[in-house]
Amino acid sequence: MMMLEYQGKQLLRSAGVNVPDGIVVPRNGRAVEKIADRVEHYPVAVKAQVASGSRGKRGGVLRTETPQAMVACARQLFDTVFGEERPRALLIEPWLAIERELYLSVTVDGRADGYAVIYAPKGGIDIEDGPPPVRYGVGAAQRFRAHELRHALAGAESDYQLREKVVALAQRLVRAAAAHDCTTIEINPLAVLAGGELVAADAKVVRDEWAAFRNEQIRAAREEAKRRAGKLLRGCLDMQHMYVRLDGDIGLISGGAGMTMAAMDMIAEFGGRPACFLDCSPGPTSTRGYRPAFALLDADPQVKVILVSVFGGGTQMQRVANSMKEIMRERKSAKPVVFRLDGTNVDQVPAILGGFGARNHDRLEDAVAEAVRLAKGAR
Amino acid sequence: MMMLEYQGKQLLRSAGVNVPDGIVVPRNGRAVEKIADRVEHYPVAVKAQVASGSRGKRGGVLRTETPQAMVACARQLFDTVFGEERPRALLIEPWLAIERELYLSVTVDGRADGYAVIYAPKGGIDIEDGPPPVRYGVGAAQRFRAHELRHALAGAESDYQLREKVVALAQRLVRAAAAHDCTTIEINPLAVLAGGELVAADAKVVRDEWAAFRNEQIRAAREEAKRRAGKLLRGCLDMQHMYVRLDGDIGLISGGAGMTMAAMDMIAEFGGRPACFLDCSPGPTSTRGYRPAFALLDADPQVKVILVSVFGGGTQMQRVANSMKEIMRERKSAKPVVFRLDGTNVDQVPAILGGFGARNHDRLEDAVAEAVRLAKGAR
Amino acid sequence: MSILLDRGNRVLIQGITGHMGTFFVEDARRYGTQVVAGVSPGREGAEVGGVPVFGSVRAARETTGADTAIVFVPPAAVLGAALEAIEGGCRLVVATADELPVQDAIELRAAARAHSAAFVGPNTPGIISPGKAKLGFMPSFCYGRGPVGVISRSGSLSYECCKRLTLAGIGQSTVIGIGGDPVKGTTAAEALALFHDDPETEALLYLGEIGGSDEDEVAWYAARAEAKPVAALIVGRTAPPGKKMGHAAALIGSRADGHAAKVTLLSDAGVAVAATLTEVIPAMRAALARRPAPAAAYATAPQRS
Amino acid sequence: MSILLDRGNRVLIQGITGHMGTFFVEDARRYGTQVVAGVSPGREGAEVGGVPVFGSVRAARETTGADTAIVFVPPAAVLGAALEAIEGGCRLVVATADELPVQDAIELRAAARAHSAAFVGPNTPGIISPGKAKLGFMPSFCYGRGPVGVISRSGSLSYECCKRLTLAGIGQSTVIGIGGDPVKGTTAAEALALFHDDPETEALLYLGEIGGSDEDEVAWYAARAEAKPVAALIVGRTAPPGKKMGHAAALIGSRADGHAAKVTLLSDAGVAVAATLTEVIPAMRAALARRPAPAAAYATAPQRS
Repeated sequence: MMMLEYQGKQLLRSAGVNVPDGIVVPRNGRAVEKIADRVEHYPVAVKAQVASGSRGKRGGVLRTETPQAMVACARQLFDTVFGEERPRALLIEPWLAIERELYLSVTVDGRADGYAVIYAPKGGIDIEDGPPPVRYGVGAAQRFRAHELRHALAGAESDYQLREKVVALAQRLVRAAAAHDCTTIEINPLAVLAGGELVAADAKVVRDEWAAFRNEQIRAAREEAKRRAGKLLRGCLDMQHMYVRLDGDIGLISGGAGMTMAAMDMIAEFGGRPACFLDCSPGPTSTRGYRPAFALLDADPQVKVILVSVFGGGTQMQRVANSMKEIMRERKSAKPVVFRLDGTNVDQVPAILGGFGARNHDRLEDAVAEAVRLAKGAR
Repeated sequence: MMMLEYQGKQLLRSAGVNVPDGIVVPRNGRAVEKIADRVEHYPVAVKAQVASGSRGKRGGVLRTETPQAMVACARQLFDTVFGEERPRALLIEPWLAIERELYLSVTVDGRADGYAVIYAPKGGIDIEDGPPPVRYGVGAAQRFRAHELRHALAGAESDYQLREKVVALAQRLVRAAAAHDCTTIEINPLAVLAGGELVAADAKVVRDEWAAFRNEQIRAAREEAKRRAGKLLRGCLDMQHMYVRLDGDIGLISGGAGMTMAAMDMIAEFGGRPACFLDCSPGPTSTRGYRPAFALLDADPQVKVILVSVFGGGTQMQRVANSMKEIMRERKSAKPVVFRLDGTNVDQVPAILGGFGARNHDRLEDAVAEAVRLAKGAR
Repeated sequence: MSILLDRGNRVLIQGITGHMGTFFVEDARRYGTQVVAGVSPGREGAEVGGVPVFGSVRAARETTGADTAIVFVPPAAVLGAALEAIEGGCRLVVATADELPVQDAIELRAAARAHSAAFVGPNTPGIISPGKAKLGFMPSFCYGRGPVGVISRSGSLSYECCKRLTLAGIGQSTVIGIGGDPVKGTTAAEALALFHDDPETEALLYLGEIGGSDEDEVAWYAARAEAKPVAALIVGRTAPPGKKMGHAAALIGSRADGHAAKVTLLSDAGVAVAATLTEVIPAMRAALARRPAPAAAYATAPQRS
Repeated sequence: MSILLDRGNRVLIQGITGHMGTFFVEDARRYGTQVVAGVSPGREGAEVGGVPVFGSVRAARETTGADTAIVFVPPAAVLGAALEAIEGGCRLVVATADELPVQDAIELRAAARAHSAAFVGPNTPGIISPGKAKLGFMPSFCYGRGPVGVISRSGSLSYECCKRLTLAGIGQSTVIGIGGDPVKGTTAAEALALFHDDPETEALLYLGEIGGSDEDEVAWYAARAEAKPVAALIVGRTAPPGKKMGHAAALIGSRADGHAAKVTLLSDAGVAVAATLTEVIPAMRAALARRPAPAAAYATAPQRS
């Protein structure tokens, strides 16, 4: 779960990291008017608070010199759509006199058996576009060793005083990441000011949603994300379904992340276009679990046909088939549904589906082909 | 640094621990009037927020049934002095229907090489007054093992479902203590509600002030403590002096915790009474460092005589002596000062003190005897 | 032979009194797994399907000689239960839970390494050595005994692929679900090393996806001269960048995370790569066709099913 | 003999280019300590008072054979520096810093145990073996070589007491400041064990205070039949309960933390207890009077100063 910049900076500040002294302006007409009273020094940066990346390239950060210009910028940014979202807030910060921009991040990395610290002596750009950064595999947070990072940085950063500051900051970030269940803390750019002071000019903090049981902020953020979602999507999120909307017309109700992607890929291979990634396996594989998935896809005008693809292990397929029977009976939508159920107790499935006039496809290929055919017919 | 109950509960809540849904009322005349609007259900507990212990025994928690009674209680508590302090705030919580009271704490314990978990099946009282509690030595937080605590609890707690909840909660507390640099998290009582749910009915959280560099809350709390202190004491706290006021008349300016206590004890042994524990060694041992100590004790009418007792290792005593010379020259107070400086370069000290008519005592005994004599004369 | 799991493992179930644990007792035993003990603190002395329940791993091991554990407890309790099993001397510990905080996975991996235990999970259906034993909730009928070692980041996908293998007459030595999380108890590299040393395993099938770095390890192995032949399927060709596709690790965050980059990487290393599910069997056959003659490959004759 | 430190230790100074480090080079060398290297990252190649500066403990050890470290860096950097020394193979590491977060002390203690290194600190002046070497900032003139091992929770108090001992003609084998924090690199119990095995040490002086549990360990040792005689001073008789007296551990939180309880505990264990500073020398003489005859106590004759 990605935090907005200002939230990430609050977390960094709480961990003793220097961040600019910013003002958060929530999305609210009256607030914009009042910003000017709270800003004492210009120029300032007016920054759109959005979760989607490459905000800078899209004009989401504006420099303004006067109160009037700032209010105009704020209005403009609130009205701009970045990716798929309007800014939920603005962050107004003093414009930093940056001497140098660095890149520093701490992220969970399987190769490191835990965290890795990534450093590049040139920040402010996409890290992939520069030369390979320094990577120090930490492992568990308490395995961070200042001298190991120092050694790793020796070739990339010749300013030893700066290097020591980076080591101290990285140590703090690793500790904060573990303490607050963050999977990534990225500071890009990490600004070096004239006095040598390091300031986090931007912050991208991603938190581990599975730590919600022991972290109230994460729990609240998950609830907030549900709250922001439309009613239909919220129904799915309440069932722990994983949903990513795509631009096709074949709605996919599936189980298991890999299997869902495999079905998406096969739809494309057969000339169709998936409307979503929708993995229903984390929630209850029951009528209660699948009902919101149908509600969401039935209501989505982009979806022309629904493909149900579930291969169950712990999930017993006769139960899934019975849920489908129940849902089909109560369902209002006339969108065609194609079934491919397989796995534990699949031998009982054809009879159950047959009971309401549906047919189970033995092979995923057949089901996908049918769905693609129906979707084309519906266009 | 002890947090107030409501602050401690905020920390617990952030770590996924159940706490009552309370309302914090700051010390502010108008706020008391408005409390009633925010309380929906009665009875409630009105709890004075003070750092000193045994609040319950001193009437700092009141149960009220009506809005009128609550406002009256709030006014009464704000006007009460607990130990040496008036409540900084009140916490108003729903009155819990407690089925059982437990004791659970996590604290730094040298014997455990880190944290220890303490559990008693009967809470709500001073843990020392009951039978010996269960103690599980954890060590470093990541060394917490659920099965080890479970094993330790087996004899003391027969309800296995409750035991499992205590294990899960203790795990969360140990993790939170390490993540937030707490040296103690004590929940007493830990309430068991009718449904078996555990709720932290009280919370005593002590934080490690030396972690201020990596924890903004601790840094801010230290600043706040300085802010609340009077101007003179603040001068000492700014120099990192450690000060505890006592009820005697011999002001002690000393270096080193153990040596300061030794001097206090010797003052008492010689028939005098120390006015304070004042250890100036953590700050600069220079004029700048000692000046606020003199300012504090000179201004304290209870202090009749000042005893300067410093035994320096890394501290070079000719520098301390020169600082004394400078301070004595600029000082307005006529309170007598007795010196006993010893340690590195002490051979240069007598000449420097003699330069302004003072005398250095070779032995602490002589200096203490002199200070006690002067204090008695001043009465 | 097989890896990690065979008829010899003596299995204890942590959380045996729960829904999953109770189901597993019957299902696993039906498959031939030796289920010897359950652990459920406070329920010691009970029985589940004839299996004795203990209050701790230690008690279970002392009485039954259990040496293998499978953990069926809620996510918040997995760390404690799995540490108890790892540090209590179990040589193989499987934790199927998804929704495990990555911090906890990091701790478990470190503990397993420190105790030289094999830890499989989280976010996995488990491990099965067809015809011998299963330790997880995969559908038994999909599997058949044979020469292919299967490593999968995804549960259902492994059922689908193994069913296809079995229907095509290609059996499996062991199928290990390494899971979809970024920090794994057993990594692809470690599973490959185990299969490499297993005489029954003649070729490998790796089921991967976008995101993460496991595919680097597979390519690194496959490029070695002495490697056993490897086939692979990478899913997520149609996944958009920057979105988490269910699994925590299935996210295209950099160019190397993408489907095309992974397919190229593996192909260049000599892996027979299936870009979609329909190509899995052809790719597997291509890999099997490359295996050396058994006599040249092994000092001792491998057992075949 | 002595404990932990003698003329043989080859000392490196972490933070040698700082104020404390620079002072220590001269002061310690004057006392006879072998100061062979300094570490100050980025300053490698420099010299401080003729001592070569290296960028890492590893480089310093490889070039100079340093086996002992003293850490003079700011509190936030102590954890990193001391871990580097402990894990880099130093057998003795002293960190004098006060203001070290207790979390960091916990980690350092665990690391020292894991690497069988002696760690002394935090919040201590260090350790001195009079007439041989000093590793800390205690005032040298207070100490004389002799048969008493001194363990102190407090710095200045140990200077005061050792000066009294020396003036009374009672020398010290080693004086170790275990520090005033609750979690210690070397505990009273560990220091006692070292002194117990040191033939030069014939009796012990323990300088304790209110709060904490170190005095329990001293009592436990002193009560043993084979214990060397122990004298002790406990300060804080006039300290009020519930207030931290400078040291993090010096706080009366329970009855056992108080002065009277500790004096009783130690007296009951046979310790010659001084309730205040004026009684230290008599208590020490009482303890020394109880020591067994040297011939019976040691296989080899102890060296005396």
